Amino acid sequence: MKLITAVIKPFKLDDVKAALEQFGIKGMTVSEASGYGRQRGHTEVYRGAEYQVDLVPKVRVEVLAEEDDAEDVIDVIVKAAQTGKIGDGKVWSVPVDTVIRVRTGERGPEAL
Amino acid sequence: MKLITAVIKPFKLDDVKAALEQFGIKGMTVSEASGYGRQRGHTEVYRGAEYQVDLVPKVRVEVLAEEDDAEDVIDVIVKAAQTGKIGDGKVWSVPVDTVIRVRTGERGPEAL
Amino acid sequence: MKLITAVIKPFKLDDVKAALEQFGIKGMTVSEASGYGRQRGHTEVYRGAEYQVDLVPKVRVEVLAEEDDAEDVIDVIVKAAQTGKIGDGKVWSVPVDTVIRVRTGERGPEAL
Amino acid sequence: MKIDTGTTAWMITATALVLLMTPGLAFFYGGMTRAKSVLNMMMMSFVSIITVTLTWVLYGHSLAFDAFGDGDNVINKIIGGGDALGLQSLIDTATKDDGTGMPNLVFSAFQLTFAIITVALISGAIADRAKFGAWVVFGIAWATLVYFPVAHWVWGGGWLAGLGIEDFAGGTVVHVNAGAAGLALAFVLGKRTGWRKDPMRPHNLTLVLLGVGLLWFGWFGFNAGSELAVDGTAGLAFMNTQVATAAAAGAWILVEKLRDGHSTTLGVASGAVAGLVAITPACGFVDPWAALVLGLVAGAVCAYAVGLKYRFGFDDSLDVVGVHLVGGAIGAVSLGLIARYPFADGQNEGLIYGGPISQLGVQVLGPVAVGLYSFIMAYVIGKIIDKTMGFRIEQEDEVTGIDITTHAETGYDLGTVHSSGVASVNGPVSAAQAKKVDA
Amino acid sequence: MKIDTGTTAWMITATALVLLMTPGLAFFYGGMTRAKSVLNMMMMSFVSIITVTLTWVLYGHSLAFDAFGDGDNVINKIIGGGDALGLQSLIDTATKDDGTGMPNLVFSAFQLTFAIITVALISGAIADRAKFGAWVVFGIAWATLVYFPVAHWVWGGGWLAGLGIEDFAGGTVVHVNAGAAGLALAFVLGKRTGWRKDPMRPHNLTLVLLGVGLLWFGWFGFNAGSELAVDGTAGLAFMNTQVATAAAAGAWILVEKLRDGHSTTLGVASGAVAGLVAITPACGFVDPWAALVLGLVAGAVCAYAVGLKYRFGFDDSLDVVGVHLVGGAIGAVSLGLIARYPFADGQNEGLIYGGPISQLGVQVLGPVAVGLYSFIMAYVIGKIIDKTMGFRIEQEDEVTGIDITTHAETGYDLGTVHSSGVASVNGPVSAAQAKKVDA
Amino acid sequence: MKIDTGTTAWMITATALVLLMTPGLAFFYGGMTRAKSVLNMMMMSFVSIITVTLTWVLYGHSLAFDAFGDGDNVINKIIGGGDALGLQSLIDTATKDDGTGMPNLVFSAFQLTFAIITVALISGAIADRAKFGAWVVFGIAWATLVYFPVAHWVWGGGWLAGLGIEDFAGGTVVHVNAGAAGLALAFVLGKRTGWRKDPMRPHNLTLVLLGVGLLWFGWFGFNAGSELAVDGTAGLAFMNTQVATAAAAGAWILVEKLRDGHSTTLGVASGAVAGLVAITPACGFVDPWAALVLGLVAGAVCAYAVGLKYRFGFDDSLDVVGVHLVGGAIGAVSLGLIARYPFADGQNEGLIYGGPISQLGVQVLGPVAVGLYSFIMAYVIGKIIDKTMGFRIEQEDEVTGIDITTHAETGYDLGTVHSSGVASVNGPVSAAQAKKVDA
Ligand SMILES: Nc1ncnc2c1ncn2[C@@H]1O[C@H](COP(=O)(O)OP(=O)(O)O)[C@@H](O)[C@H]1O
Ligand SMILES: Nc1ncnc2c1ncn2[C@@H]1O[C@H](COP(=O)(O)OP(=O)(O)O)[C@@H](O)[C@H]1O
Ligand SMILES: Nc1ncnc2c1ncn2[C@@H]1O[C@H](COP(=O)(O)OP(=O)(O)O)[C@@H](O)[C@H]1O
Repeated sequence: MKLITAVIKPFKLDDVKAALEQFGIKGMTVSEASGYGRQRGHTEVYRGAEYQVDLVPKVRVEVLAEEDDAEDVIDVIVKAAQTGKIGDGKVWSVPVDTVIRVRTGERGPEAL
Repeated sequence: MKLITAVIKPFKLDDVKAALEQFGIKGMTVSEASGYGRQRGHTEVYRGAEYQVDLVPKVRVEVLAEEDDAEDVIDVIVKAAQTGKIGDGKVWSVPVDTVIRVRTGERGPEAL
Repeated sequence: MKLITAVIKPFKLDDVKAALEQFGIKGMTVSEASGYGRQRGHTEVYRGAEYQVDLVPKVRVEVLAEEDDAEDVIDVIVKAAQTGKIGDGKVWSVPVDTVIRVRTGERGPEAL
Repeated sequence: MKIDTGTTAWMITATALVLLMTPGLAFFYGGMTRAKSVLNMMMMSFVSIITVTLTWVLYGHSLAFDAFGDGDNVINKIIGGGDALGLQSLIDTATKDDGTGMPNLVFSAFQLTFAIITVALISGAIADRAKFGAWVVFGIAWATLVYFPVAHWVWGGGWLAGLGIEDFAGGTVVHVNAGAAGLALAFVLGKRTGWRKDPMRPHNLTLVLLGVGLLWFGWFGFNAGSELAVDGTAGLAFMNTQVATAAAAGAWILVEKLRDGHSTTLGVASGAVAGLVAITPACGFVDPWAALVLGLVAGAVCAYAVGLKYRFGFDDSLDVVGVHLVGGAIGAVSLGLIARYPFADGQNEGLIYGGPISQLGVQVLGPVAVGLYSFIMAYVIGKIIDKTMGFRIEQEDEVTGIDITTHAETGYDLGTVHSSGVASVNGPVSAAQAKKVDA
Repeated sequence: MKIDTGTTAWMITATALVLLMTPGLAFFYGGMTRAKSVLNMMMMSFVSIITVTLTWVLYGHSLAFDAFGDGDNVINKIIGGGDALGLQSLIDTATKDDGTGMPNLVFSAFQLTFAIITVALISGAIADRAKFGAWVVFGIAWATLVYFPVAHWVWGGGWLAGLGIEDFAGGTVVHVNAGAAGLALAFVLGKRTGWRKDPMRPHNLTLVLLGVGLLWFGWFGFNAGSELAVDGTAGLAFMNTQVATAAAAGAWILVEKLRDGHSTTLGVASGAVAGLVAITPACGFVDPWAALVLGLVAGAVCAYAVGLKYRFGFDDSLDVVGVHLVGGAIGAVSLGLIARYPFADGQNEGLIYGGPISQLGVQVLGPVAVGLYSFIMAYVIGKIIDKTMGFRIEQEDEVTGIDITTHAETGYDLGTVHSSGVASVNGPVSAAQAKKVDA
Repeated sequence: MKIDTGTTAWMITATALVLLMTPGLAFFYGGMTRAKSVLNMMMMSFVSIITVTLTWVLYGHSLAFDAFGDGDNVINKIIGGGDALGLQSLIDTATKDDGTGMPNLVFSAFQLTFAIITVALISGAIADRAKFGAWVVFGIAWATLVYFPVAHWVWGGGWLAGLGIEDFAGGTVVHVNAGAAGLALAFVLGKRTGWRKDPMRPHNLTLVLLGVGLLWFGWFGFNAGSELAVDGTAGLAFMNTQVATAAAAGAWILVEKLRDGHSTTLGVASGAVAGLVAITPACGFVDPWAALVLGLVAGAVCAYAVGLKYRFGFDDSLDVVGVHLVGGAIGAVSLGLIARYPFADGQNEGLIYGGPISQLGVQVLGPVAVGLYSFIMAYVIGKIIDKTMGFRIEQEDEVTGIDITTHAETGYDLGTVHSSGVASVNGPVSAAQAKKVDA
């Protein structure tokens, strides 16, 4: 089992969610974050003064998926979140030992 | 070492925390999230119009635990968070290479 | 590849960020969290009544790093975040299967 | 110049109260939008204070309240003259010669505040998606071509006044007028991205209630002040305002409770505004029991009327039509039935007090005529703006949030982390940045 | 009808000011609750405006301020008559025949606003856990059976007025009365889940300060308006209100600084309210220096009194007892010592000005009698409601949050993500949903 | 005692309005800080109400408005006498003997509110970093040594009054005075940690707009009330206030649009305040067209002036200098050109109406003298406090947030999780805790 984490632009959440649903993903967890990567280093003017701004708002999407689906899920997310501009975000995948559905106590793939 | 992540109903946080403490867990990290799984697809009426709502507020609890405790910790969480209704949440466990306590720089189990 | 997660004191974020930059880290993701470890159990007086307070605000920093840099990154974070007092936080590291840059679709080390 | 100090004391106060209503409206509207567009929503109200004040001083007062020529001509039925351009002629003159009036500048300031809020009201129909510059231009044009003339028609000696229309504090001039313009703009701008799909619920209901609190408070100046004197009628207008508002708020949340199973905060807020709107034209003309009934009717009807936009498919975002157009019309027409204290020449009691059906006719004609005129003019002005400078922002800017893309600010930055470079862990940081990144 | 325009101008203004106090109270109380119950807290205040306004128009004014029969009978000592049902008889009549008064409808509206806020004040004792419908019923019943009679006792020519009680603006009628009822309801409803275990700290102190700001502002109408005239006493009441409030706020935060090591925002807010409450009965009767001393005492005593609930184990959630019951009683009793300007028949100076001990007796008797009556009646009404329709919500609903479970709304939705289906990343989405999911 | 009820009605109202300005300022300032210091910012305003009210009652009124001796001596040019210590002598006396005045206590309360807000204004220069106790001491000292004397110079019959200075409502006494003191304190306390590196943007612009809304509303009491009568000049002052404010807000956002590409909410807010400040000394002296021009100039100039601090490197955190010192000076000096309605002995029309250049001289001299005096005194008082009790908090406390470290509270706790022990998932929990953990 894999945990796929995507840090994306907030306004792309909708598209990513729709794409995942269409792909057949049955659940996800979303939270707010900030970050920077290549995108950093732009300046901002406010009230006549200039500032360097680092951290930009992002949305973090986490999806638990079966081993075999993982690559496809990643592709789906990347495609849906892409604008081609810096700040598009990162996706990574981590191995998961076990998943449990709290309601039933089911484990593994059935818990998804 | 394992990192156990639980996405649960907000009002169950108290019970989960109490259960973990009783089990002897000495630390945890909590944050806010939203998500859906089987629970999605209900509708909501507001001001005379109906909407499909997807993402429901959840609390994410993260616990670092020793390899041997991991299964027990999961059981403790699942038991405490269970209401038997959809939306109860998910728990998963991920392998951890190493843990460090910032204050002292201790590593591994001592750092917990 | 590794995902290094640090849960630190909020007012140390600046120092950690600066230290990571100097080390050459090109990206990070930051979010808000709460937690407790050894630090728990202090009391607080408000309006003449006393309360036990558990969860203290923290900042979570996540850094994706190459296998070989992981140890150094951890050291950099620990050094920058340390005040020597309880509540300084935890750092842990998790193996990552793959990382993708959304903008380009690049994978692995190049995606960092 | 002789004036009555008591009357003037109250009218100065009333003017300040009505001015406060526009910030109140900004909070009411601002709280109802999503967090990403609260600033733009409030800015539309605040900039209306600017545009209308400046046009009022330059020529608005004259167009609305000066007589054209000697006043006894056909042009004066439509529009006022130009004697008070720049307001200079009002200095050191009073509304009445017998010493029972107030300085003309106080009267002018009082009327100015009505013009301001009428323009601001319209903005509720176009939340989240209007170009700021376009809104500024629209406000100036609509005030000039619609509000000033219509105020003249009803209160400045124009044709509706001649017909004996009863509009104590502006059910027709303010609410029907603004509501119809809002409807027109909702058509001109089209629906928000995601409308009917996202709930688009109020992001801050404490702000909504703050707005309602200030509106209710200020509305006493609006309604009781419209008597332009301190007397029994002012007292009646005050009490009726309170009674109708409470009744309407109660009726609205009762409808909600019965229909949806719960009474909402937005319901209490909307119901109160619906009551205030409906009693506006009627407050000095009716008995307290009639105000109570009028409030109940307005609250219940408007609770349903705000659903109309879903049926007819126009995105009147914050219910300007359902509350102001419908509520204002209810109040205006009701006077044909329940008016009991007409005071001007040509005004009559309502049907149930034996008044003539013609009064009911005028009470219907007024809102219809004003509503149609305002709708058509707003639509034409809106379309011209849309074709020239454009009235709607880019979709990507709308989805990202109009606050950050238009005003380079976000409403809130409550994150605990404010160290260097972390302007906000939770919120967009700046348009400048957004621009540079996304473009 | 002849009136004084200056007096009427001020009384209309004062009425609007006092009405604004109830929204102010809603913000003060709302900010003090946790984020998940801010809407319900504010709704309890707003719905009090509705229930009390409607009952006032129908019969409240009559019960409180009409004389029963010719006024010279034993029933009138307890309760008023019915001449002003529907307020119809007040139209076009004035409070005084000599032209120095105001329209009766203005007087009625002024008194109405007092009834409203008194009911709303009670709600602070039962934050987070009361059924909304039960609160509506309680408000109507308590206003009818307690407020209207008590107002009659003190201000309407009833038995306490006969004894020469001094209560300028309602220390007894409003604050002791509401505080005692709050205490009773705290017992009826029981403690909140988690009380004494969770800090349950204010979720929005800017809202608390907004509430205090509006209360302070409105309270000038409350206190100086209670002179019902524009004269030197009104000026004295105004100045004393300012002095006592500042002194009490200062005393409260000084106590905090010395006791806890820091002065808090909630302390300044609570201290100001304590001062306003304590000076309410006294403002027109005392010298500025006495107002200063009274403020200092009230601020310091109430800073300790809010801790009583922990000692005695009742969950008076937002300190209605510690601030209003205690503060109101301090002010009432103090007049037995420091009153200097009695004005009605039977009223006397305080002890230090050589007044009789009997005045002190009356000043003690008043709050005790009113407090007991209100406590008992509120307890009985509350218990009846609890046994029939139930007064407290389910515990799961309470823990989840009364806003979402009762009103199907949440106060804030500040998340940056508002794309389709993401009503809020941070907040509960709707009761409907919560219901469907959890049930 | 005979008074005019209309005048008194308005002056009581105006006093309440001006008092509301200080909470308004608290919200305006509070919204501009970062979330971690909003409470301290607001507390500095609220505690100014306390300190200034108490000093005013004890001796402030006397120093400012009593004549020293018979008034005809050199000491009286500098400072007032002591007849009204404790305000006792004001009871039951009126401002005028002919019955056209108001109770002296109303006049005193009105002037008190000016003293309060002037002190509160200063706090904007030292956001986020001042010891609370030090601020309390500074406020008392500066009010005593600077505000009371300066008010006497200009309005109490002192030397500037003797020279015929025109300052209708306090451009010099209030705004230049406070602005200069703010500048001094900015130097005494030094820059905030991270200044120029972090944007330090407003954390809550809805709060900023609320503040501006209340300030604007209250300012009508400030300006029109300063006529101390209800007459044509009060009406003129009212209208001019509205016109200049709208013009200045418009000018500011136009400058922003042209310079930065977008009009901001903070710009509208700051522009409105700049306009209110600039028209303050002028409102009763000039024509509406002149108010319009003055507003445009003040808005545009101040939009640039707030950038001065970056050029000169002082951290006037919330732009007290750029808005109040600059705006107040513009208004004061402008009267030398555009004053048209002088009313006191020694006052003259402005240059363009053929007035003498000497009036312009006095209009320059006033702000310069007051500004220098206030700057020097504030600097000296500030330095003495800094050397003795310390004026600035520890850097770690500043970075963590002054709210939690000084007041043991945080402004907001909006997290959805409020179960036991989770005071807040999102926010700092308590100073107590922070102390125990970090120390
Ligand atoms: N090394 C990293 N570790 C953790 N998160 C990262 C890392 N690099 C980037 N991110 C996350 O990805 C987001 C987008 O990164 P960015 O560099 O802007 O994308 P790109 O490299 O495609 O331009 C950042 O805001 C941050 O949250
Ligand atoms: N595939 C998944 N990946 C990540 N998180 C998930 C996934 N499925 C469910 N979740 C999380 O678990 C929460 C509860 O899921 P839900 O489907 O409602 O539980 P159940 O399946 O027991 O009814 C969701 O709100 C979401 O945050
Ligand atoms: N077992 C754990 N699992 C997950 N997070 C933990 C754990 N222990 C501590 N933490 C996180 O680390 C933070 C700091 O821990 P703390 O115990 O205060 O540090 P220390 O042990 O060095 O005193 C906590 O607030 C919590 O967020």
